[in-house]
Amino acid sequence: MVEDVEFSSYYGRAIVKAPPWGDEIALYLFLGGLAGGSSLLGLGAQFSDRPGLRIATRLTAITATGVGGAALVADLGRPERFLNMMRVFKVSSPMSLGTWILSGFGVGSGVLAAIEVDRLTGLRLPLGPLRRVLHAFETPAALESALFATPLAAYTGALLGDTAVPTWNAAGRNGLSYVFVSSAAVAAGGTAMALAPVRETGPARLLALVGAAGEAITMDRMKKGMHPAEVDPLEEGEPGHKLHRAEKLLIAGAIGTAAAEVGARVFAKKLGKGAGWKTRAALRTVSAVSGAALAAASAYTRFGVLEAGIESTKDPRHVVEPQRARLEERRARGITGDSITTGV
Amino acid sequence: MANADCIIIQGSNMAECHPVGFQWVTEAKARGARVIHVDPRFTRTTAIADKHVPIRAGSDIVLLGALINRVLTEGLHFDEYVRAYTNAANLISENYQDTEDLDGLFSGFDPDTNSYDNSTWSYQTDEAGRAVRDESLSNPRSVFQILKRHYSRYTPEMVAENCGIKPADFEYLVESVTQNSGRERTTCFAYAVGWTQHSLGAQFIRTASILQLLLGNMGRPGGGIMALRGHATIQGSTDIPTLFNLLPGYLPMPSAGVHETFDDYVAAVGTPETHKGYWANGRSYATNLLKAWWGDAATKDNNFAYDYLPKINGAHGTYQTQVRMLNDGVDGYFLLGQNPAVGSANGRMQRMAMSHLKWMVVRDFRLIESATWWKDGPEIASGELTTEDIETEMFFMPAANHTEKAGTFTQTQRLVQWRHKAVNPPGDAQSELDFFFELGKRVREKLKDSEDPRDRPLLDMTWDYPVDDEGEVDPESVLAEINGYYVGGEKDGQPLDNFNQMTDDGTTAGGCWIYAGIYAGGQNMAARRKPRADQDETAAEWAWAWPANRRILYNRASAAPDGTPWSERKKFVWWDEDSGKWTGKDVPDFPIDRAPSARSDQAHGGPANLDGDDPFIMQADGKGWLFAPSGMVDGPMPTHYEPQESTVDNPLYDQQSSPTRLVMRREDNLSAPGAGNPGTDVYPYVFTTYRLTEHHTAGGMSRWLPYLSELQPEMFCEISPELAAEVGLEPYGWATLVSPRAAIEARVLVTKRMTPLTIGGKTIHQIGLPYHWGVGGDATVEGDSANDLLGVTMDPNVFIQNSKYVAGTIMPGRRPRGPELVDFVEKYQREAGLSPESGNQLVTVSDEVVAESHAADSEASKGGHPHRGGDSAVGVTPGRTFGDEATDSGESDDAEATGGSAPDDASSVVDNADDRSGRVDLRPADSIDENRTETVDANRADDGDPTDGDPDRGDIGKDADSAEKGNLGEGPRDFSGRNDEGADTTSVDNRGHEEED
Amino acid sequence: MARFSPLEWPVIRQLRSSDASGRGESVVSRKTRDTTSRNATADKVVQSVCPYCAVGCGQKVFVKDDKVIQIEGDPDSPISRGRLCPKGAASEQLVNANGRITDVLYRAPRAKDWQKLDLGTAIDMVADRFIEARRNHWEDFDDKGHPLRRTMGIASLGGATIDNEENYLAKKLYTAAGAIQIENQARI
Amino acid sequence: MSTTTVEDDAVADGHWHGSAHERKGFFTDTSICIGCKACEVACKEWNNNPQDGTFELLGSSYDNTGSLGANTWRHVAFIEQDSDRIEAARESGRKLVNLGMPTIRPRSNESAGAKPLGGALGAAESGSNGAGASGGGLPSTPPMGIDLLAPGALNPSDPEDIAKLDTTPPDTADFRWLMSSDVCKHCTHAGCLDVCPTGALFRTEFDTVVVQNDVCNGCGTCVAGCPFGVIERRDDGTINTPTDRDDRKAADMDVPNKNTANKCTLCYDRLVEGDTPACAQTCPTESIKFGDHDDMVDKAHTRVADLHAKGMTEARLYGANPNDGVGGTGSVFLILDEPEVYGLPPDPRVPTKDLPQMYAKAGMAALGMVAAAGLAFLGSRR
Repeated sequence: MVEDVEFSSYYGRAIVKAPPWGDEIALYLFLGGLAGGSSLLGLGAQFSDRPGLRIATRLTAITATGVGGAALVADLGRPERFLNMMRVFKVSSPMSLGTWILSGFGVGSGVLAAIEVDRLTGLRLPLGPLRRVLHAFETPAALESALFATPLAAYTGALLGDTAVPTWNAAGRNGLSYVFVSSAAVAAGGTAMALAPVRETGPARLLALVGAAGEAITMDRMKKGMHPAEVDPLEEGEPGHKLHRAEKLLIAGAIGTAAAEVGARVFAKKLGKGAGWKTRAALRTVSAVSGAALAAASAYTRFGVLEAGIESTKDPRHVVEPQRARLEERRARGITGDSITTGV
Repeated sequence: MANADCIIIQGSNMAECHPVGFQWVTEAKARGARVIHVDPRFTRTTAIADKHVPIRAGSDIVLLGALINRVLTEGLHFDEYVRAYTNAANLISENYQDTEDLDGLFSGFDPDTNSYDNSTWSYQTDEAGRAVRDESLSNPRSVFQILKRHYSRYTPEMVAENCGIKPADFEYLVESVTQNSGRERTTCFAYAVGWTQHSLGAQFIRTASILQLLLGNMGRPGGGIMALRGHATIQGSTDIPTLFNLLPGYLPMPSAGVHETFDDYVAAVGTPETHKGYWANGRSYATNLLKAWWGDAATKDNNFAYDYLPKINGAHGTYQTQVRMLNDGVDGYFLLGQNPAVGSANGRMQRMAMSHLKWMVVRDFRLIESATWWKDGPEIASGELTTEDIETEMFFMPAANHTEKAGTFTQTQRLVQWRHKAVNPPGDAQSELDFFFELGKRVREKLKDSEDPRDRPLLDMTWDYPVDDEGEVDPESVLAEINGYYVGGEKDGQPLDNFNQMTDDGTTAGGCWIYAGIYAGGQNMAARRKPRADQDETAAEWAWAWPANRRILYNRASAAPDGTPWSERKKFVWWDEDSGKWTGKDVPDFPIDRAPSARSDQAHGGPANLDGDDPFIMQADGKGWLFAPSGMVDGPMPTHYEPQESTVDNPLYDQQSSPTRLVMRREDNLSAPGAGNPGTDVYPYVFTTYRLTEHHTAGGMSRWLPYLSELQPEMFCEISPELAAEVGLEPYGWATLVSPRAAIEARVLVTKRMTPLTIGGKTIHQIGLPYHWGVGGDATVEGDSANDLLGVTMDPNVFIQNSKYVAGTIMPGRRPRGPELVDFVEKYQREAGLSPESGNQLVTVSDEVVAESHAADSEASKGGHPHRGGDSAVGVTPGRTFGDEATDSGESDDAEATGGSAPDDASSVVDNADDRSGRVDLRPADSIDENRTETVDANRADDGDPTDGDPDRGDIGKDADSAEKGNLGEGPRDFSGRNDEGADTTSVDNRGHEEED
Repeated sequence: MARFSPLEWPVIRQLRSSDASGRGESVVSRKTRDTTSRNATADKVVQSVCPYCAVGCGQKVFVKDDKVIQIEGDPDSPISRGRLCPKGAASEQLVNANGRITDVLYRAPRAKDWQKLDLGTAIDMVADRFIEARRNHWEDFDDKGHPLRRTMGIASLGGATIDNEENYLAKKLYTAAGAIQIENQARI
Repeated sequence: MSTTTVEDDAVADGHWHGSAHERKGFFTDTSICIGCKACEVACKEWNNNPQDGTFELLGSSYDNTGSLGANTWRHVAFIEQDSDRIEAARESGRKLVNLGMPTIRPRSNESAGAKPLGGALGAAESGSNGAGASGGGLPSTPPMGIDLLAPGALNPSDPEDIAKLDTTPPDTADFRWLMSSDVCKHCTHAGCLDVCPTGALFRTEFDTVVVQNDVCNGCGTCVAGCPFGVIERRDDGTINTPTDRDDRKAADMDVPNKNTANKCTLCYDRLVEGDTPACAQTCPTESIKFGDHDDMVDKAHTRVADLHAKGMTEARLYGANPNDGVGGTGSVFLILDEPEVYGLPPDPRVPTKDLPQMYAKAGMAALGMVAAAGLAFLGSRR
């Protein structure tokens, strides 16, 4: 039984609607990942005694959280009602969960940032007796924020996936969270590389490299699991450009990072002893540039995926063809009882 | 309608124009009825019909005539019904000659007036004045045989050739209507302006009536012909008319020289000597009206102030008045919720006419185009008018809307419904009631010291309506006056219960006899609102229907001659032998105790002399008229003529178009040359106008509302893919449409809903144009007006113009702007060689034929008008056209002049064939404003020469109107039977008017 | 939710009720809980008739504070059974949409724009012009000496959308004044 | 992820107490729609929705409002088709008939068993189970005079069978003009409702889905959550003025509820008073019917059977299957061609159905990230 698979539509008009999400949301996706990854690096830095990395990642985390949160609010139709996000706790809503995750993350992250700022200013914040309390909370806060860190990095995959936007939904079902978490690792690692001293950013580099490899692999697997009509927007047009650019930056950044890591290991002793400034400067530069490239790659990935989804709503082909295909596929398997269209 | 077994919707886009009325069609369809839509376009009505039969606009009589032909030749008619209830057996005058004999003319045509004397169309009568009948229907002079012969050449082949309808589709129609008619089944027709807006409009309807009478579908549930009307109280506005030729209750406006005395007038309305039906009491109705208007000043001694009534002497319709305006013969103009700048044919002429006025009062909700033409109208843009040069004073007065005043609307089935007032009008907005009351008060105040006898009618008028605290007139007090009341005696001032209580001695007064009873017992019957769930399907306690709250007319025909129902399935009203009364599901529209077997030997004498099987009680003889001996000015039976501007040769007769149509020969109302004449190919396509669900007529109540505007935001034209390819039009691009009068632009909808038709071997492309848009600055959406393309050519019976068939051409792109637009239109006019004579040749048969026709008339005339008195009130006297002067001045000469290419030399051209006012301008053909060399005295009023003695000039219109509506008053046209079927409320209609608002 | 009560915080309600997924009763705002139809707030409901075509569909007009707040089909009507077409359904806009003109506007000869005019003044001006136009074009007899008693100076168009009572008064006034060029769209 | 346990009462995920309302819904029978658009107007008028668009022709037959959106909550589609397309539709409908219909699961059985996630999340599983279990799809009742249960009737590869019916084709077969009034589906498992983070969207006591405009902060998640493209955020720029045409202007209208999500409420404010939704009340031909959802579904089945008996095999139902991707819709439609022809998705699925799986993946990803971070530090030990 071969159904007529010829694509038809209502005057080529969109079937599903794109959410009114602009660059703010893409930025948020990037910053959320960055914050989560940074927080993990910060925790590790605290316990492995890497103060430079610790300070950089904690300040990155809070900055990313703050800016990301602000971007999220700015994108609301009614920003003054952003607190309504806290009205409910809805498991079925990744956006709701994300809000709670972000909030939870923001608390710990904020405490840590305050502590770091206090330290950086020579304990001169006017905290009075609260200072002791504040500093006593460092470890609990670090653990608390780290607890929310990975969900923060990971939930956005479900956020986009839990939509009717064909490319996002298909991506979500095929491991968008893996891509995003990888991307978060890349972003956090890269940013730390750019901001912290080379000798302390070994974990950042490794994390970035793992992330880069993970992103490349999961992105590829994800696309393979999707219907071609759902993949197209990821490869064509402006979103496609962005994702191709992300890919290139990722490779370049990864190579640079690997180079930096090798360099750091080779020169580990010298670095430890304060070796020649030229070497240090070279490594620092490679590290910073690679880190920036990786962070940019992550950002491009987020923008690309977001825009690809929005693009996929515009042409009903992206909706109809995959749906037709899966309907036919089920019918071919003899499953005929779950169609929304019924003859009787 | 919901009871019909088959519904033919022809000339109407019911689902679009009357969606709520259409619920009864869908209901009938759900019960298994077959629904067929005969229309040039595939519309939203067609979308849920069983069948679409595309037809060339204006060819309806060919189709219906062919159905009649088939029914008669194969004996498919409902024999018992036809014999008993129609005039099939009547014998027609020996002098009658048919269009079959005279190549498209009937006998009695007078080439000098382009009108018929109908004396040869009359019944043969015996000494007692009773009609002679041949019950065998075999006499060649019998209506039945005449009818058969008349339509004998209306064949399926003719239908294919002239209507463009495939033989298979025709057979489908035949099968549908004949299988669904008879004792057990009924077929219903529905029409609207698709029929009326033609120069043959009234005859289209009559053709359907003849078919329905033959099939026995009149007066029966699920049968009839339903008119679908377009305005809230279009019915009411003819019952209580704002029409030049009528007074309330279908009393005619008196005509100069014809109704000189009150007795003349009453004789024309109806007397026991002339009528069987209720018109016999015409004197009472007229007396009550006069008494209601002039109160104490109306006395028996002064014939109830009959002389106060102004007299008409010709047509004073809107198009005639407009010509008069162009000649500076009118100072002031009131527009009451009407937008002629957009809604009337030949919009440019309308707007130019306004620029000649001294003042204008526009009463509306918004600044409609008719209020702003002087500022941002198309003629300002084209430079033909300049704001600073326009002298016309404009008054825009905000009107109260339907929630801001109380009053009644009469819907299409004569149901009068009261609207309660909900809120006060905002600001200075005011109801028409208050405005006219106040205006009357002030005029009377200003004239109160006048000695001039001409001011007496104003000063003596009863004008003392009670007002409330806010100074607003109590509309119920007006309704009470309309209803009527006792004058003097112990019941002084009490409301009448029905029109039988009206007297002719001045002891009662009532403004509109057919509405008597609406305020019976002092109760506002129109305000009754018993929920439908609490009463039967007739819903007799919801509002009030005239006359006498009767919901269905002529329902006696729903029973067989012996008084038993035709069938159990179609049982409706029947004779109950036991009680000796008519009974049934509705109030019987018949003398309640007149037994089926009752016979009268009188031809007249009022209702008491109706036979027991004369169901059509408003007809003078109680029968349904297959052949109309009177009442139609253009022929006793419908005959196919090509529309004005048609590019198709009339395949049936040499007489191309209706010889009695009313044309206006003017430089600003040019016509395409018509088939066979040079220049025809300049305007090769057919424009047909219509309306859309989403808008209301000229848009005054819809184009200002965002919710409606967004649904149909732009003017568009509908064309077939074939035409799009031929002309090179892009879907949804722009097109410019040019007619002999104007050029407009529209977006292009290319659609298979438009079908090219093959007519006489040629492909005819029809182009659909909604007409709701207009050019002005105030509306939410604006656009060019389709009505600007139309010319004014009218049906001679009712003066409705032809909007459904306009010749023109189409091309891609937007139209020129500014003065270039004028040049653009003129370029085409020159190319086609148009002159005011083009396409306006009325007679196209040979002189011999004309002479023969005319001779028949002369002979017959010697014998008098045997039929006339009988239905003068309801009928019209034919024989009169309104083109007298113009035709005098040259109709016969026109024959040669019309080639279309005749250059208009500077010799004078009579430009206003229809200006009833009598003013004739003689001026160079190419100059409108200059050189008005002569103006004939306006008082000469042309008119129609009284010598022919026709009494009822006024009736023409009346009948027209009423005919279309099928009401009581009207008889001659068939309508009699139109009886809208069933109680449903449904029907809607709109008669002629789509065009306005 | 003007006053904040912690127990009314939907998250808490969510936990307190069986609506743990936060998709039903627990997330309802006070405003939602107090939802009423605006029809229910009407001071009065008036039965009316649709002003567009001639089907004569019944309308119910809901009024609050002397303002029309809703117009919908009247289910009691045997004609329309509560239904309305798009035009009928838009009648509330006919009454309330922005931009309706509620002032008398006057345009003097040759003027380029409107000016506002007092209603009483306007009617008085029209009355003067009415009388003048009537005189200007008065006709006592036709050329054969038949009485006419009429004026051709005044014409009127309209009537199919105004009330029978209004048409009646208009026709009565016009006829008494001798104006005969009275038409409506029954013939257009 | 969560231990929240809610009974899988699919549609009643609103969890109302003490309100014994039947589920309400529409049955829109497009076979008798006359495209008058009264529903669009009545809806806008009742809900004070601003007008849409630019007052220009959209280029889609008589449809000038385009689609459902923030302002247009009833939308009438117009589709012009010639005979080839009609025949194709008749054929595809014929095949659908032969596919039959699964037994309808009684709603009362839904509360059995605790599922890991509530409502629609749980339904995700049951839905797929249902689909699998019902495999061959036996019709619960013979829907028309024909015996679909006859041997071979359900064999999908045998369209011949339908030929036994008296399927005299209807008369108008060379061209047709379809009209269809679309509306929010009020899904049994509503994507918009599930993903709303503020609780602005809720399941009412009538089992309809409604936005609370006083709560909504315009995050727009619901817009992406709807598989039918119904809900939309109303922007300031809703009423556009086209730039290239000086003869078009913007309407002078107020815009309430700016920047919040908007869609059909099934006239919640009318329902609470026992009134009929504005669109259904005004519909001249009763193409739009309103009532208890179960009755609507019954009517839909009866009507489609009637049309099939007349040979109109192109007729089919949309949304009347509780086993479909959204658990059946509250607004059921009878359509005359494939859904996408009307701008409807052919196989919509509530995205939340995929959410457990996505959360699982996110969890895995999160763990992976922790592991990666741990490894990074382990690998960088100095």
